[in-house]
Amino acid sequence: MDHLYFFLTGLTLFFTFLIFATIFYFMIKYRRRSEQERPPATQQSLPLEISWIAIPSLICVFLFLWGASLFFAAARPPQGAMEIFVVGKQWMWHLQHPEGQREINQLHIPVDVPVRLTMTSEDVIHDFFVPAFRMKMDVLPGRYTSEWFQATKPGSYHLFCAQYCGTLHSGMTGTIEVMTPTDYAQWLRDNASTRSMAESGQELFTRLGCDTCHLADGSGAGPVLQGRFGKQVTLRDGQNLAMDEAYTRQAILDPASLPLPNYRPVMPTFRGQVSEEQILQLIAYIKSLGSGERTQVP
Amino acid sequence: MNTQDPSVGTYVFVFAVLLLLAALTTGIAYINLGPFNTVVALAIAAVKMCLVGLFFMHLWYSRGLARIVVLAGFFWLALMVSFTLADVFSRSWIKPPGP
Amino acid sequence: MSTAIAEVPVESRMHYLNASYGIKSWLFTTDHKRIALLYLGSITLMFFIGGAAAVMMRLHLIEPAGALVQPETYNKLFTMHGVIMVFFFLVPSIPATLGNFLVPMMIGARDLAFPRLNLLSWYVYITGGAITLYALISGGVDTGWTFYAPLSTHYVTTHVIATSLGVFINGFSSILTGLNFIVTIHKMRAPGMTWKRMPLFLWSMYATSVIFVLATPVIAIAMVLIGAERLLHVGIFDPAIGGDPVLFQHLFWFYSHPVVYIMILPGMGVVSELVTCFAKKKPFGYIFIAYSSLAIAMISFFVWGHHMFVSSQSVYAGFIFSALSFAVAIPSAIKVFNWTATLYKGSISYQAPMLYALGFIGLFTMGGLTGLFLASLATDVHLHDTYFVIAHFHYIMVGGAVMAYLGGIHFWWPKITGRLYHDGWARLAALVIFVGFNLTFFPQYMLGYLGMPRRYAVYPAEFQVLNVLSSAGASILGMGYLIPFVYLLWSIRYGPVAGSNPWGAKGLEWETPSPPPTDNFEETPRITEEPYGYAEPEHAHV
Amino acid sequence: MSESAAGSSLAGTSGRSVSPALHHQFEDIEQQREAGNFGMWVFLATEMLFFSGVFTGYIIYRSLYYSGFAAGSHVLEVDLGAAMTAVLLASSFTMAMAVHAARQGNRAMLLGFLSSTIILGIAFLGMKFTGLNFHPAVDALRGAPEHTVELFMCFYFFMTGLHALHMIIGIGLLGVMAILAWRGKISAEHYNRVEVSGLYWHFVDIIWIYLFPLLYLIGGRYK
Repeated sequence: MDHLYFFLTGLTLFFTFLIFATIFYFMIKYRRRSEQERPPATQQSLPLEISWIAIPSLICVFLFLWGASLFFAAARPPQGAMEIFVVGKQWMWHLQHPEGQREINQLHIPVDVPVRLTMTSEDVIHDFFVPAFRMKMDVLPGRYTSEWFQATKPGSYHLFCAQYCGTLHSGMTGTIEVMTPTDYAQWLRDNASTRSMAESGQELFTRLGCDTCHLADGSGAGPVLQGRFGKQVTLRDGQNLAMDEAYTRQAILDPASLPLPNYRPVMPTFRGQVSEEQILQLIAYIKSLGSGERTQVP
Repeated sequence: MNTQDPSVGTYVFVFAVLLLLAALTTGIAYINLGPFNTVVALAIAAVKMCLVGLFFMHLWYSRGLARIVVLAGFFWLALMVSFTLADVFSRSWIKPPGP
Repeated sequence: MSTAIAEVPVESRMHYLNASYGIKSWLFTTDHKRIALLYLGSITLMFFIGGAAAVMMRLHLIEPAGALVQPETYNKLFTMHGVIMVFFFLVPSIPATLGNFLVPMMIGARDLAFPRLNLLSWYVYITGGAITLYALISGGVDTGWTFYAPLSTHYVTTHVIATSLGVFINGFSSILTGLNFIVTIHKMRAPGMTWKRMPLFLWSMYATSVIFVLATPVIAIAMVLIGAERLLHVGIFDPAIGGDPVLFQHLFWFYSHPVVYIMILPGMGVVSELVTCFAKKKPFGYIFIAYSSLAIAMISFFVWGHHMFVSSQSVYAGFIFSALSFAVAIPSAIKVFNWTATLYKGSISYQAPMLYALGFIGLFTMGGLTGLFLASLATDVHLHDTYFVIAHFHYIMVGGAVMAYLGGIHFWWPKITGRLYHDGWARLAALVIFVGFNLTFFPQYMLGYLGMPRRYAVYPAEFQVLNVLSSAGASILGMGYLIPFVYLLWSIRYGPVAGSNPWGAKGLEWETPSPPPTDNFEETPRITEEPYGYAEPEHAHV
Repeated sequence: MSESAAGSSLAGTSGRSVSPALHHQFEDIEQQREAGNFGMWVFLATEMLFFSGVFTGYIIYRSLYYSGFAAGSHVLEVDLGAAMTAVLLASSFTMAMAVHAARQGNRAMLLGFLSSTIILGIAFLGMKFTGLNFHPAVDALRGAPEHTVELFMCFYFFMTGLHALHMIIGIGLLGVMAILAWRGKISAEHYNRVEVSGLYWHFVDIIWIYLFPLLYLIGGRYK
């Protein structure tokens, strides 16, 4: 991304200098010597016009393709990236590791490991912005947005909230601590939490009574969840969606809007009973019930 | 712009057709055409709009300028709707990773 | 060309200023020239209110922990600066003052098509302004001028409804002005004034009016929806009920990107007039400049998505908007090249308006090219919502639109008031503004690259040096804006009497005596040859 | 004295009575009439975009939550909606006849048709707020089992409310036209104001022509 940035800077300086120099040159060479001076009539030259339409257009197409290719590569995280769950709340960041560690406004990650952030917000639109990693993505209430980065140098980097979110928007900052793998393992051990996210998800799963309907053998009133995460689901009106985080979240909060063909819509909505973090824990638990890609637990 | 004035006859005829189309819209609603219900209803609405527009609003008799403004209005309306829909419906195309 | 009336001392001749006296004659006037002056007064007032907010913000940002105000006051300050400057100064600045004054005169008409609508648009502007000022004074609003959905509808207790009502009403003032210009330019051109014989200022006014008329209703509905959601919890943008906050961003930016072209297009029109007059040359590629105004007006409606690249807009929509955002840069490039080419082999004089015009060309080029950073997807991810964006749009709006506005005011001042201002002071003011402007906003490009987000009341210490530099520049810029205010007012009373054409410019508005009579022309002029006839031999012209 | 009656309050406030019908800034009456019509058409384009915001939102949420919208739409009375459409089409017809009468300079016919258009407009508003149509919708809004039905109800009230507001402006405009016609201000060669208000009225009718199928007939009414 930086090469594109410096190329654009060069381009800007070149054209600005070109225009300024031409203007100064014309101003000095053709300054008005006497009031009665009549400059020759302007002759219009079509080829000149065509050229300064074509050249900027070509440059623009080239810039667009370069920028778009970088963006498309950055939009899809690699397989098996380390998963971190982020919940933005008015003026603080909650970060959860799959192993259960929970941090506020701080994130400890190992170096040279692709990290994928799954983010949602509990109130207004925030924005997870780490200038050092050239990365920014809005965090929306009611939806999951995800982005990924791979730290290359250990150190502590700024974390900002880039989308205006109210009074202490400028206080909603933090740091990303990139550590060598050994320090990271040591850090994990230092504040190992009692339960991993999947385990706390399982505890929630039983406490809320989900397991009365979603039985492993399929005899319950709800669909089997084992090994279902990520697979295709066909609704009653023929739409088929992938059972990803967003689908699971909508199924928990708003089951009536996802009618399944051979199940009666009896599932109650859990809106208001589960917080965003608990939903993430439930999703981690459902993922851990076997899916194509096991969450990486180092 | 529209020197030529439509006769009363045209107004009455157009009004009758409009009433017929209105009845048609509600009538068709009671027949199960599956997804075509909406398509047909909107098509009839478009025909009614053209009738009102062309005859009652004298677009049929007026010069190009008013017509260009109407087309511009529809084009900008379509512009907003199409680009916003392009965003909303293509959000899930980018497959988040995983299985 | 109708012969100009022999020049008689200004006082005894009847003209639009002394046609009638008293408050009633001003408040109920339907003369487009007086309405232009009414707008001029109210716009200058709004400019100084917005400018005061900007000065306080710059003072606050001197220290990393904030030197002046509490964070919530800072939020109210930047929202006030945004709302006042965008909706109440930049949008109406050139169209409502110079446009109102010049459009009828440039096409040889006696007045706009709907004079009463023109007066109504000023009253609607004043009402919208009063409501917004009431909202800002009695507590302010801290959502930013963008009013993003869940924040402005559910999580803020400040006067959002009053401000959105003020902006809603103000929208109608723009619609009425745009509607007036479109009908006037289409229907009331003097005989012989074909589209190709119209001055370039009118082409840009026409393009601006097209955007006025087609974009402003969308901000009206967006503001109504914000009000409805706050009062009645309609739920269109509320994710809890199923609404989508990004939909508000779509509606908002559908208006708000074309509005930035409403701000710059008239500036381009003014600069086309200034460059041709002070280089005494026909514009190079007249038809290219004219059509690029229309092209900008058209393409500006396709590109609003580049404000939302990182707001969970789909990647594919991002591609479409990024490609089209690059396309909108081409017409602006055509204009800049054509202006520079017009200077070639001209006889250029450096009065104040020309300094503003040249300053515009340079700064607008810089501003436009930094826009490419924000149009290409990869760099926008890093630079979005940082001070880079702030520097980009201030380069175009302050460096471009305000410079052109001042250039236009200086160029047509003798025609509006019949008096000449002191040219030495004017050139000094232009230079001070140019220097102060660059010192204020160039450091912000670097701040943006280093990653300082916008709308921050407190910031990490390493950004302080650049912020202090920017604040210093802002004080120079502030002083620079006060100078013209002084000598222009001074010139009304004591300035030397200006002839009907002090700059030797070509154009119908220079055919009339300096403060023109109420009906502009004795009899409607008949146009016979191309505009900008600087190359032809001089007529017997006073 | 022709004015594109963008704001209805405006048409009535022009106290200045101009003896000849021609305004000083126009060359001839034909140019004045064309400017008036063209001005109103441009204003109608802005109105079209004013409604565009709500239509875009409607289209998106209808496709996202189709089942909820269909359920919400079935709460509404189709026959009442059809009757309201018929009433509005009739008012459009009488409006066209009013413009026709104004062009002929036939004052009595003009007054007759103008008043019938106003009566039909008021009838439409009356039908909209009757118990049959209003209360079930309000109950559906409050007691919505599922929030997408509530979202549909919000859209229903917002779009028909916006339309009703434009109807009220239209009726006010026609009231002013009736007063002017009563005072004999509308003559054969100076009827442009009636034609312009007619354009506005037809536009409001066209909006309802689209609102009716979009809101009332989601997914058809076959049981």
